[in-house]
Amino acid sequence: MPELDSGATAWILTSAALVLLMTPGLALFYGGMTRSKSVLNMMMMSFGAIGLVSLLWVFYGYSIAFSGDIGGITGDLSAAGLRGMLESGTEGGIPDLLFAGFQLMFAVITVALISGAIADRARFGPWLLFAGLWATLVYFPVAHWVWGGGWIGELGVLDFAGGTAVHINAGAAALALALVLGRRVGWPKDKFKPHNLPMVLLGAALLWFGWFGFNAGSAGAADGAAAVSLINTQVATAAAVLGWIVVEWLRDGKPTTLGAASGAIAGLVGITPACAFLEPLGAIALGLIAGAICALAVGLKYKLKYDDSLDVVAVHMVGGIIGSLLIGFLAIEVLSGEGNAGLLYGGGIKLLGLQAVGVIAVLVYSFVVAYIIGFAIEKTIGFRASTEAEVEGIDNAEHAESAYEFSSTGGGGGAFAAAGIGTSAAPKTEPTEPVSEKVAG
Amino acid sequence: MPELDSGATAWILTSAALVLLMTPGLALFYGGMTRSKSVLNMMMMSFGAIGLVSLLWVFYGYSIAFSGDIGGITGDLSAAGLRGMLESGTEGGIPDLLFAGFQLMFAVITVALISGAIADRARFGPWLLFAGLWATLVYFPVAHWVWGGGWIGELGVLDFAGGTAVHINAGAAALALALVLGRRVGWPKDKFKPHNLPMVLLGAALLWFGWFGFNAGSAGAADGAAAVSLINTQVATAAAVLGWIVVEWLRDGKPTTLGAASGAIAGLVGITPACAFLEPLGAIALGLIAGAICALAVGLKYKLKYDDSLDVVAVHMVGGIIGSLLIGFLAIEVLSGEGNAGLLYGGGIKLLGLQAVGVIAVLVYSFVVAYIIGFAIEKTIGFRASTEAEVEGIDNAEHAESAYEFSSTGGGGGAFAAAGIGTSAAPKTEPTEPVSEKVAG
Amino acid sequence: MPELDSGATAWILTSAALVLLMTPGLALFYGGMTRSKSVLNMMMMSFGAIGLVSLLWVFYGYSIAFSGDIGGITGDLSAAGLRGMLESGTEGGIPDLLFAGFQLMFAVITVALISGAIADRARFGPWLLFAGLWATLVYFPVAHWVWGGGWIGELGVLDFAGGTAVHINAGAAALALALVLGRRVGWPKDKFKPHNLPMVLLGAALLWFGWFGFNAGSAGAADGAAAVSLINTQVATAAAVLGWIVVEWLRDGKPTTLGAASGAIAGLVGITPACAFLEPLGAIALGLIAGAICALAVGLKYKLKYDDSLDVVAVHMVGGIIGSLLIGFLAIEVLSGEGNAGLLYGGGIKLLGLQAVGVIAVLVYSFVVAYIIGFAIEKTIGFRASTEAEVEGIDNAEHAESAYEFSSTGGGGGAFAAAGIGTSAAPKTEPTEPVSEKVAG
Amino acid sequence: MKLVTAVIKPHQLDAVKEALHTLGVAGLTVSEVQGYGRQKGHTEVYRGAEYTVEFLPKIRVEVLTDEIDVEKIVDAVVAAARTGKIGDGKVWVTAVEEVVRVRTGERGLDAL
Amino acid sequence: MKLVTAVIKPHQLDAVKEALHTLGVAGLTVSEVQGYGRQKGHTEVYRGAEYTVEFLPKIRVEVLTDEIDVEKIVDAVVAAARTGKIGDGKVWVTAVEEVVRVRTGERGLDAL
Amino acid sequence: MKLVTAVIKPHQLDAVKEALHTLGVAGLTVSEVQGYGRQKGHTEVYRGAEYTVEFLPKIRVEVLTDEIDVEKIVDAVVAAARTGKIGDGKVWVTAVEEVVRVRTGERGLDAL
Ligand SMILES: Nc1ncnc2c1ncn2[C@@H]1O[C@H](COP(=O)(O)OP(=O)(O)O)[C@@H](O)[C@H]1O
Ligand SMILES: Nc1ncnc2c1ncn2[C@@H]1O[C@H](COP(=O)(O)OP(=O)(O)O)[C@@H](O)[C@H]1O
Ligand SMILES: Nc1ncnc2c1ncn2[C@@H]1O[C@H](COP(=O)(O)OP(=O)(O)O)[C@@H](O)[C@H]1O
Repeated sequence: MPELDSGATAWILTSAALVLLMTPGLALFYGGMTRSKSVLNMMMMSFGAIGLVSLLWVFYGYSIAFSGDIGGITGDLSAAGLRGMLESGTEGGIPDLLFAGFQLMFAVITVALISGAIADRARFGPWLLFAGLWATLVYFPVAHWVWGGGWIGELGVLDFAGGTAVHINAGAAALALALVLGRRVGWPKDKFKPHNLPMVLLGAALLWFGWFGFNAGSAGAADGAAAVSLINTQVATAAAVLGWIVVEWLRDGKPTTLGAASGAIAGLVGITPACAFLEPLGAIALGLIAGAICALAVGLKYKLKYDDSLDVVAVHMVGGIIGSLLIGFLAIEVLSGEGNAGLLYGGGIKLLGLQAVGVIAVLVYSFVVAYIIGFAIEKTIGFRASTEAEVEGIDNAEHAESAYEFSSTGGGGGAFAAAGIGTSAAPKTEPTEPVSEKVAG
Repeated sequence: MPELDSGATAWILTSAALVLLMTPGLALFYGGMTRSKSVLNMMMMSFGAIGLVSLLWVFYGYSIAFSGDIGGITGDLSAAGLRGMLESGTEGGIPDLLFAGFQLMFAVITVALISGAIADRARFGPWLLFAGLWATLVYFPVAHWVWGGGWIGELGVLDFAGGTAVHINAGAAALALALVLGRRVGWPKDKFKPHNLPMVLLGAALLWFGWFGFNAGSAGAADGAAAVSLINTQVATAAAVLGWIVVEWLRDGKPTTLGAASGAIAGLVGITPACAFLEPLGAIALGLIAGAICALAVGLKYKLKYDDSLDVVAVHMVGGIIGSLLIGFLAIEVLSGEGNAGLLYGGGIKLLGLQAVGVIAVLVYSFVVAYIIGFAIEKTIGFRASTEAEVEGIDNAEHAESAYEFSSTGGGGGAFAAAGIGTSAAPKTEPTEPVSEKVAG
Repeated sequence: MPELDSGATAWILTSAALVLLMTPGLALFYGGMTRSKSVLNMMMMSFGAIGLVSLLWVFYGYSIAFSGDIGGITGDLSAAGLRGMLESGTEGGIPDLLFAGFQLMFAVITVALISGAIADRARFGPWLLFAGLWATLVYFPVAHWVWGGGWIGELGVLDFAGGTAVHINAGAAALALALVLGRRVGWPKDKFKPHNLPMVLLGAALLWFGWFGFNAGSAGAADGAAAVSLINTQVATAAAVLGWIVVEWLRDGKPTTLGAASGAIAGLVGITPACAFLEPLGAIALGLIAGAICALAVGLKYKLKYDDSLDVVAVHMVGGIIGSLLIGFLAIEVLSGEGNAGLLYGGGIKLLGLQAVGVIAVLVYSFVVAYIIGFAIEKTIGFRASTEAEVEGIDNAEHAESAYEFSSTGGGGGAFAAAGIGTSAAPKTEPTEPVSEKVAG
Repeated sequence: MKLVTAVIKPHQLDAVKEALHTLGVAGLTVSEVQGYGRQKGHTEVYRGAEYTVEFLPKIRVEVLTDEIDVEKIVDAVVAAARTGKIGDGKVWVTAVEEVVRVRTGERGLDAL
Repeated sequence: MKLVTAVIKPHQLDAVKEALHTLGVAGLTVSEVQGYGRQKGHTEVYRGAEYTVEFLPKIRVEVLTDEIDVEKIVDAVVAAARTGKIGDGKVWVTAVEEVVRVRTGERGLDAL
Repeated sequence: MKLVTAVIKPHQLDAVKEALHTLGVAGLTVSEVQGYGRQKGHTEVYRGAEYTVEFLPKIRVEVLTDEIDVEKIVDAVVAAARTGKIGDGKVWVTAVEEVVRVRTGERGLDAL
């Protein structure tokens, strides 16, 4: 048993906390983009994913992904329940259980990412069912393929922190669900304007902050690889912000805050698989490209008429593909390992080819399985909310709540707030104790 | 003097920062739950606690809690002003002053937790007075009892990160203050709906994030105990989110976001004393139980007719009791120390008995002293705001501010905002220099 | 090459992430203080600074600040593009590239700080131009003067984490820009009330949290200096919150949340240069003074009639001066180095004199150069927005967006939101693909 | 037909609604308004300077009714909205020439 | 001159606007209101207790017009706002004695 | 009695309030509305597509007055609200049959 490295342990403890924060960050990022009548449902999809996937990870997810290997395809159940890991050891200087905790956070956010494609119209129960099935059938095995000793990693495909396992994986599933659930009422004729852009920016900021744990934490230690990952994450993201808003400036005449926030996420996604393999100038190039191309990719859904509501496909799937492939151009041998130089750094075409294999494999597998799960749910218990619920607000239909209780004239002073309008008048039942009837739709 | 462990130091530096963030997180969590006319007062109670308790901690709080011991009841004043600690040493590998800083954050949040019980109706000045007195008479000595070499810790009661010292302590004081200040105008007939649920979720998320520092930082090092604490914190909280919303689903027909957020806090509270003593499956069990029982415990206040406005009792007091007692069932000897196995893991009843002693002692002491302090303040300078202030909005009455200045039609476009309504027209006095008269109520 | 210290590396990785978070924190802090029609523009100035300055830092900023030295005035271009640093070494136990990444975050936030002075009226493009020029001509060289081996540091001036290089530097530039751009329409007659005070508090909290990385991270290691810095940062800030609100209480009759938030920032600014040189009681004294004086300094702008919209001068310039000079009174030799005792701790006047030199040099240089750059921009491409844009809302004029899309009656229920008002009706162009015409003003 | 419009204090809305209910009036329309009158607003502090917030939140209630009930309705609203303190508001009556129920197209008294 | 006031369901606003446009009516003023009527509100849950939200969001549309067009306008609004479900709202007409266009000071029919 | 209603640009509210004050009118009620007229709205961009925001924020001002003052009030409001640019709004007058001051129950002219 290798000795525990307290510095590495400190950094991975921190990183795990940072990655956990990303999912609420995502909930804010997505939630701010919806209309005010569906923000709670949007956020609940993230919080539900945290709740459910965390438990599945303990029950069998970690084991499938990282314990044992069956034909390069899946792990086994030898570490189910994380039993026996309390004292098991310290792989690479950190406690095994810490590694399991750190990776748990990845499983959670990957599932949550998908929900942006089905904003405003997904029922919460079926979403939880989907989340559990997709995590089990797609995320856990794919994590094994890429990082757990499975076939993609063995092939030599490079994915430092999750370009294939996380972003392409989630983005392809998002596309599948957008197709299964169909377009929202009024789309694309109506504008679905974000109801709270400062909230979008806050969410993007928390994602950015947490992403340092995601990327630099994937080094598994507090070392040079973590340092390179951290600075590359920063500069690629900065470049992508500029890349996206410059596209808007040229095309539409003005740079938008939604563009700046989206650009940041596109940059973070793009640099994820590559962060430990590039020099900072390479990371900047990658970021500019990811920002600009994802900005253009948003137009796809209008062309192809699928309602990927919050652009999960354009940002995560496309951004993940860009990042994974650009490794083939920009990797530096001293960082990515012997024989892994990118095309622009004197390497051959082989690495690029491998990367493409990884991209396509995950994309196709995730899309197909997600489509089947989603379709099955829609045809059985029904995935999509009723049109009435959608038009009147899914927050009330699914959660019996509405997000805000302001009034036109601000805190404390509004007439409706003061009159208790919206807050309602008398409770239907005396709340001496919680009522037991079902809520009427 | 033991050598400094830079990894441990790195983790406790990080943890201290994380725990600091919990108090503003709490301010958002609580603030979002109030009505829009009292959100600022709610948040100011937290910020005021940060300001005041931090200083008291330096002056004498640390010393009372952690320096010396007088009969198991209290520390002495040998470390007042934290003087002489600059080079004093490195207990367990981290600088003493860092330990003092880390524990400072605990004192701050414990006091702030209480304020949720008296939302919408507490005057700010008396609150500060209460905060200072309660910290001095209750928190500092109780922290000594539990962690500073006092009688509870010596007895063998297990409290890893603050089930008794923090949560039961604050929850019992909250109950006392709810009784002293009495019910809000309109309670329980009117619904006191949260004015901003995304803000509640954001606050819960920051609390969750910071809680990793609270729990895993309580290991005092970056080691296996920290790792166990981190993953247990995550999975117990996830389980409690599910536990709470499942209760709602069954009872009310719909899961709410307020329930998800409250469930998260209930889980965090429950796992706090136990986090380093359980295996992950035990933590999941604890979380499910804490989430479900706290969800039901919210109904108590309607039954017993006390207005614990934001459910500090149901979440912190009840959750703290559950967590403290479940140690007696779920502790694993290899983690909790020889002879400390829980009932379900082959241990005896003794540990459970000890835990009950710790729970009751802190609960009774905190409740009684908080009631006396609160009562004395109410009868002398007055704790509760006037009915008029309460009805028209305590934010304006206590802070001469209102929280928001939106307009019905959104940022930048609203007619009232554009007309400067709410923002007022002319200043009463030319603001060439700050005015000196008192603000009229 | 010294060996890598994994604990130090873990802490600086964490600190870099913390400091990054400060800039979005600032965006929220500033954004909440503007009116709802200009919040996006305000926040975009911060996000734009992150985007641009991060890249300039890689291109040549780091090299000018920290690589080589030409006459004490500037570095050279030997590390341009951060090339060759991938394996260069580990100065003081952490990878060089990590130090570069950590310092990058300082450059970003310093530039972003300036923007608060020109809220509501600055065009975004010219702001980016200013940001790039000021970073190049002022921040990079001044960082060299203070920390990179330049004349101020060599002289013996103490600035642990950026009282001169960051806060006075940004505050002086803010004053220059406030003068160049002139007063807002209606100022000072109208009240420019913060549109979202909980957002201001959230921003202040994220700044506070991130500032632990800023100050304690400036130790460059996880050691005693970091520990002292952390606790001093906490208690000085807590004291400054009290200092500011006590001034308000005495002067205006009520403590405000805006005051508490501003006090926190004033305390953080004040302790920045001094955090590793004081004992905690000294830090509390510094905080009380900084909070109280900055609270009074806000009145200056009304007296002198410059519209420093969000009080960058009163908080950052004045706070930075207070902190830098108080080192001369409060420094403790065992922390600040032999011969560096403050006046109150038995030292001489020399340290105070040196501090004054540092203060004045940075203040004058930054003010003059910022004024020239700003003036040149205003006279050529125009810095200030049109009066019409200012009155109707710069968010729409500059970014073709508005921040919020609520409705008077809250989430999901509002009639305007439901009717799509504000969200507009039909798109001007069929959004089958992004349109290419320019946006009409 | 008549339209009774009332500008009242927000907290009196519940009482007004109850009073109208008792009279058998099943429908009404309310909106948020701001009132300026003898009742003075409150002061807020910003950066040490005081500002008067002059407009106060009020609720406007509108009830369509027939000629016969109008007096009863006015009296009921006035009674229910009264707190006796300054700022209680106003009630006024205007003539309505035609009313249509959108759902059915019914006109006049049938539309009420 | 006349003032046509309509309280309608939010989602019908677009249709009403179109219908008026077709009639050549170029201007209108809308505001947010809350309606209380036969249509029942929804329930929300808070801490396990159910509360009825009684008021429902509606849009008030106001159109100034001359005597001649008023019938056409009423009919157009009623037709466009109708969904046939409960809660469709009301349209009513009141007499206006004078109208002024602020920009020009024009009065009466010229001001429309 | 009369009710003067004005739909004006938000920024003119201060001027209108001043003008009314000068005339001795002590009370008024304002509300937020959205106007649609010859003045065109602005465009916003979302994901690369432009959308026209057609409705513009306006303020509705309502003043109850007696027959004698009504002309002066209309003139004062029109003068104060005018910027000369398109979108300045409209002022109109309707007859009021009864006014009650809630606080006292006073009716008619005494209630103003
Ligand atoms: N002349 C008026 N025209 C329109 N609304 C008025 C008028 N006078 C008063 N109001 C409304 O009535 C409310 C109460 O008026 P105020 O003068 O404060 O109280 P009171 O009627 O009790 O003397 C005001 O806030 C305003 O909304
Ligand atoms: N007597 C009334 N006075 C004013 N507004 C009314 C009146 N009756 C109904 N309304 C308005 O019309 C809306 C629809 O009324 P409701 O009775 O629910 O439907 P319907 O007219 O289809 O029977 C209500 O929400 C309310 O705004
Ligand atoms: N026929 C109408 N009925 C009701 N309100 C109207 C009507 N015409 C215009 N308005 C209101 O007056 C405002 C200004 O009208 P607009 O045609 O833009 O300017 P102008 O009156 O200067 O020509 C509109 O925004 C709308 O609120």
